[in-house]
Amino acid sequence: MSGQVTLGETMIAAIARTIDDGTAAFHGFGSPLVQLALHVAKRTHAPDLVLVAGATYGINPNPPFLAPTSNDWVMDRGSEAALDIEELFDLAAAGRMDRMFLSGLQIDKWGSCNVTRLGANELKLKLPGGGGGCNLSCDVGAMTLWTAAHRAPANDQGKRRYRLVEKCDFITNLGHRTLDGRRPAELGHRGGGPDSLVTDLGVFDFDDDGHMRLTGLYSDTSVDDVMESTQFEPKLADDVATIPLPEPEVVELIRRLDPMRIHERELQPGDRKRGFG
Amino acid sequence: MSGQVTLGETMIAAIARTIDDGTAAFHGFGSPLVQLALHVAKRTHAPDLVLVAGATYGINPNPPFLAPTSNDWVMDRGSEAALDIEELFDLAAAGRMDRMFLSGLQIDKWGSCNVTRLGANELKLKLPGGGGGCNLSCDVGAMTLWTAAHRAPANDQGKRRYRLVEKCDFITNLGHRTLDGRRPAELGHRGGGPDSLVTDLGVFDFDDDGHMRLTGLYSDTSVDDVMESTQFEPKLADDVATIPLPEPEVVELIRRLDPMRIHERELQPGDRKRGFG
Amino acid sequence: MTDAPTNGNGSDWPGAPVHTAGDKRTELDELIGHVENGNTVAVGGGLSSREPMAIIRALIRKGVKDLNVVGSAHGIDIDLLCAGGCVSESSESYVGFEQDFGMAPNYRRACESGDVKVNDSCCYTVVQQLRATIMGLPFMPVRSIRGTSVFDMHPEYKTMTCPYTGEELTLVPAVQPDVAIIHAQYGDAHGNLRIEGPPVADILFAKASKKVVASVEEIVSNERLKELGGANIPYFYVTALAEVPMGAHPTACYPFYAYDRPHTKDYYDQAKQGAEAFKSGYLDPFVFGCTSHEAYLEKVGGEDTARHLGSWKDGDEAWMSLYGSTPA
Amino acid sequence: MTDAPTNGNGSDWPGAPVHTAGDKRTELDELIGHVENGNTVAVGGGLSSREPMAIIRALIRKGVKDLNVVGSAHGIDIDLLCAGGCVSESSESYVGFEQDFGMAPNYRRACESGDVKVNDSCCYTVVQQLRATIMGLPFMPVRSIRGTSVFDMHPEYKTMTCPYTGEELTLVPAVQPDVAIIHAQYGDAHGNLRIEGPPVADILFAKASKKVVASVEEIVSNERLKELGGANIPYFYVTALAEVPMGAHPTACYPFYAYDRPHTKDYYDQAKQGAEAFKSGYLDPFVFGCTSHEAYLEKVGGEDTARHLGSWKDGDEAWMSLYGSTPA
Repeated sequence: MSGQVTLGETMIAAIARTIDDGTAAFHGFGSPLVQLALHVAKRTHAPDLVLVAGATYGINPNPPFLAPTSNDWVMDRGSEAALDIEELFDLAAAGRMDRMFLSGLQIDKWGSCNVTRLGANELKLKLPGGGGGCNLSCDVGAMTLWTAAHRAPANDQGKRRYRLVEKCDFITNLGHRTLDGRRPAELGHRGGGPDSLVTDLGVFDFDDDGHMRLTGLYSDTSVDDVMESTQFEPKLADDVATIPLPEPEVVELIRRLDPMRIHERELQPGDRKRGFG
Repeated sequence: MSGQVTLGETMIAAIARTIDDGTAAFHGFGSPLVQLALHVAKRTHAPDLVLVAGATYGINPNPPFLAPTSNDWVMDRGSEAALDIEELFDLAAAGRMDRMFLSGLQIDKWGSCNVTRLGANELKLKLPGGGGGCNLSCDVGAMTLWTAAHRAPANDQGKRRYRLVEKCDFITNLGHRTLDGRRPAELGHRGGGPDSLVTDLGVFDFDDDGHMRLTGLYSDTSVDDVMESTQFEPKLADDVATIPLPEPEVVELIRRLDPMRIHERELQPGDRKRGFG
Repeated sequence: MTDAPTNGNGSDWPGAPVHTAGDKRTELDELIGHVENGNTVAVGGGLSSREPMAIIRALIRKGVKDLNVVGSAHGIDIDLLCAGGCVSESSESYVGFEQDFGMAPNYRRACESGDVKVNDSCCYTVVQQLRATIMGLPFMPVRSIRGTSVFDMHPEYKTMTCPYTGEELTLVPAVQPDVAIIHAQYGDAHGNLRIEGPPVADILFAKASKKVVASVEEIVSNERLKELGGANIPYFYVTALAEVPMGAHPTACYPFYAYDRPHTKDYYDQAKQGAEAFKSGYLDPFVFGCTSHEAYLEKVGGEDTARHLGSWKDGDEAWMSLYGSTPA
Repeated sequence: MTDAPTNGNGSDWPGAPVHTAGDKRTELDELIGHVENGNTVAVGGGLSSREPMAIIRALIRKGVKDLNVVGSAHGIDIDLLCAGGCVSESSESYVGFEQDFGMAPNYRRACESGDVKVNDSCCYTVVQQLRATIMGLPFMPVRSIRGTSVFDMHPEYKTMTCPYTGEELTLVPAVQPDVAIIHAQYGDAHGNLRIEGPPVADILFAKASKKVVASVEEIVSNERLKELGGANIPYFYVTALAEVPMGAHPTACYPFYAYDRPHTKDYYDQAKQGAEAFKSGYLDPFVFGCTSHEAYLEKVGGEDTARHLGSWKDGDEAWMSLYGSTPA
């Protein structure tokens, strides 16, 4: 893929575009694409971003390289200050945390995520759990969702294991509707909910009703690809554009920040070869 | 007063005797008699006392000399650890603070104190305020009260300004009854309330009903002195004893801890000359 | 992907601010522009230590009015603000000079005359009210206060029955100061602050307030700040800061200087004689008569005083000698 | 004056304990005697850092049962405790190996088989529940959780209508762990602990728990502890401590040693193959087969491994090389 921009790099840039300058944003753990997106934003269009690192709670760190685990002094290197766990979550509860990044093994059309368990009644698969996502999803200003496993190929029986599902078995992180159809505002939640989703197939926003809407595709994906791999029918933006590729400086920045290509562990094996431009 | 033990030293020793080993105790600010009592206890019968210093919130400090103000690095010297303001008060609220020391311009027969204002309806005299006493009086395990201004001589018109009053104009720190006669236990307060009072005229405990009771006198004070200077009638213990004088080592310790005799500023001018033994 | 993403939840809650500017350094006179008439103000430090006295003198010179001061245990800071006519309400838990001098004369006068509304609080109540704001909650529970006259003084306190235990608890509403004024030993250009020694309520104030303005003894690099032990107030709480050496004088700001007890005794003696005497004997020469902090420092003895108050480092004898009532 | 003062309030509330003994030093095997079957246990550290692994291995060897583990984001610590059969309930908010290896195999098996009751929490919920205990309150309010399935999973969560704003709030009950097990870099004989780097939830755990037992890399004098920056867990929360060098291995305990990724990869590979394979491939050689921490250290490479994991200090290249999957 020499000379090319990879899928991972393009996703990182797409996530970075959801981050505004002069705001505070927090990446959780286990999320190298997001970690890199925050570092890219901070070093390009959002120099006054308050970057809070997941697990270490360092402020504006400058890690020499991306480590495969988040709560590592590598990831805290160069932080100008540090928070306690309680302070980080207080910031969100007090409305000071503008953006958080969440994912799930299931993501529904309202942007709710399940990282707790498969099986709505009987436990079929225990997932690692949501970390701070459940609280944060109700409190932060806005959320960027992401997944690198949107594509849901049919198996021999023609069955697909959807990542983007009609309904989550369990809502760990709340989007724009509860399982019984209530809106977060009815619950008095102050968070704005998810406003973007970046996947390996496309990018989405959420319409005024809070429903997921496709707004962008990669040069190698189509609306049909998205529809096929999505259990519900996403809305379509009037103008579904091609997702912009990152500038060369951004690509170079990502490669410098992540020399071990840790972020590619998030991608499906087949997607590691995808390249653009 | 060479060769003699002073009133201040005797009061300090009496306050120190209310402190048990293996407990946590906190002195507030503006209270050199109490500060010294804690240091005496820690250095004699209560080596495992958790001594929390008022204003600095240092743990087990070893000040080179007593300063006239509490929030001074002098008073924090040698602390083995430090608390934040919130942690100190959390300790009390969680039932971990065994003893606190409180006083007031008015102290009533139930051990409630007023450090807020004279004048029950119209403000006649604004006092400095209660610091943390209001909260602490409801939360700490037990309280030692003290005042060095119990004696209330009659003026030309035969009027006395009592320190120990029938009823406080304002209850800043709660004793065993509210102004309308409720017991703290009825309010769900977990603190044990005041169990001792040390004054320039005598020492007191509180009976099972929570009423102040005289248990000890100085060699130069009498029950009549106490009655005369007390607006209510304190109970009398079956055996009103003479307050023991501090051991020579304790006296020496106090003189070493307080070379500037800061604690005498708490005493009435006439009492600075009182000595025993 | 939209530049201004849509938001299906319709929340318009502004939230508490974060202060993200890259360089927050300014001058004392600019700094105090963040304090407005009628503000609820949290004053950092406590008793005789690390009070933001240079800021307070500048506020008095500027003629700021109708402040509601909230906090824990204070002394000359609130007393001077009262003398300067800046305060209309006090929600402090203590204002005085301990056993050193006793009651705070200007504060007393202002309360007793009715110029300042007395709204006394208590340290843990203040802590819990600030914590409520810090956690984005409308209130915090506490077990205490009920049964005292402090409860009756505050109609805004409520009670609830605990749904777990059935017991009654006190609820105290969130307090969000408009501005916290803080004096710290160190800060960096970004606004990270490092307080050495007891932080009193300053860190809580910083987290709970809409704005934080700080004077510091020294502005240092972030690297140096970390060598010193690191920020305890991260920059994003801080609106602006100014380097104001000796900015806590006459209160202490260790390790730079100890409490100026002779100056404070003079202050107290003047204050005790009445409002008029205090104006001519203290306010005029030390506040109104010094149009800058530099002029004030000259007035109180310049380098000699700074050196003298720094001599606490020379040993216990030298330190103890600072607590006499006359300058050495 | 009576020696046992009378108390007119009749309160018999025992309160939370303070641990006042003068010398709290003990050995690892004594230390774990403070953890009893059925305890609610807070495990310090998080993910791949500063987890009390030596304590955990000793607990498994001892055969402690029916623990309810509470906390925020964990990895090999909880996974190993599950493999050892020590856990009957998990109230953690995350147990896994992030993108490094993925899901936690032993934890998953224990949850899916029903051996471990799944009672997942969320970081801020845990924080608020610990804070409630720390403040002596029966509960804490939070704004979030309602509307998620996590709320439905926890019948002990309640709601209330705020008497100030009329809005609905979630209430989460106080959690008081019976014991917190913590690994810190430094401690002194009195039990003052100093954690360097991110404290995760350890300080909250220490304040909220009835007992704290700690292993530390080095026991130093209180003077030295203060030079290092001072205690962040004061001694009176701490029941006992033991000097256990490399006590967090294979998780990191900077500045002493980095995360042992090759060992963790081997752990994960064994765990992924099933309970039987994990027993023979990991539990037997590294836990049951090492009857002391010293034996474990020898087994994992002794001084060579310690030196290798300490080589992160030699520069970014050396540091980065530690994240490969084979020992250097």
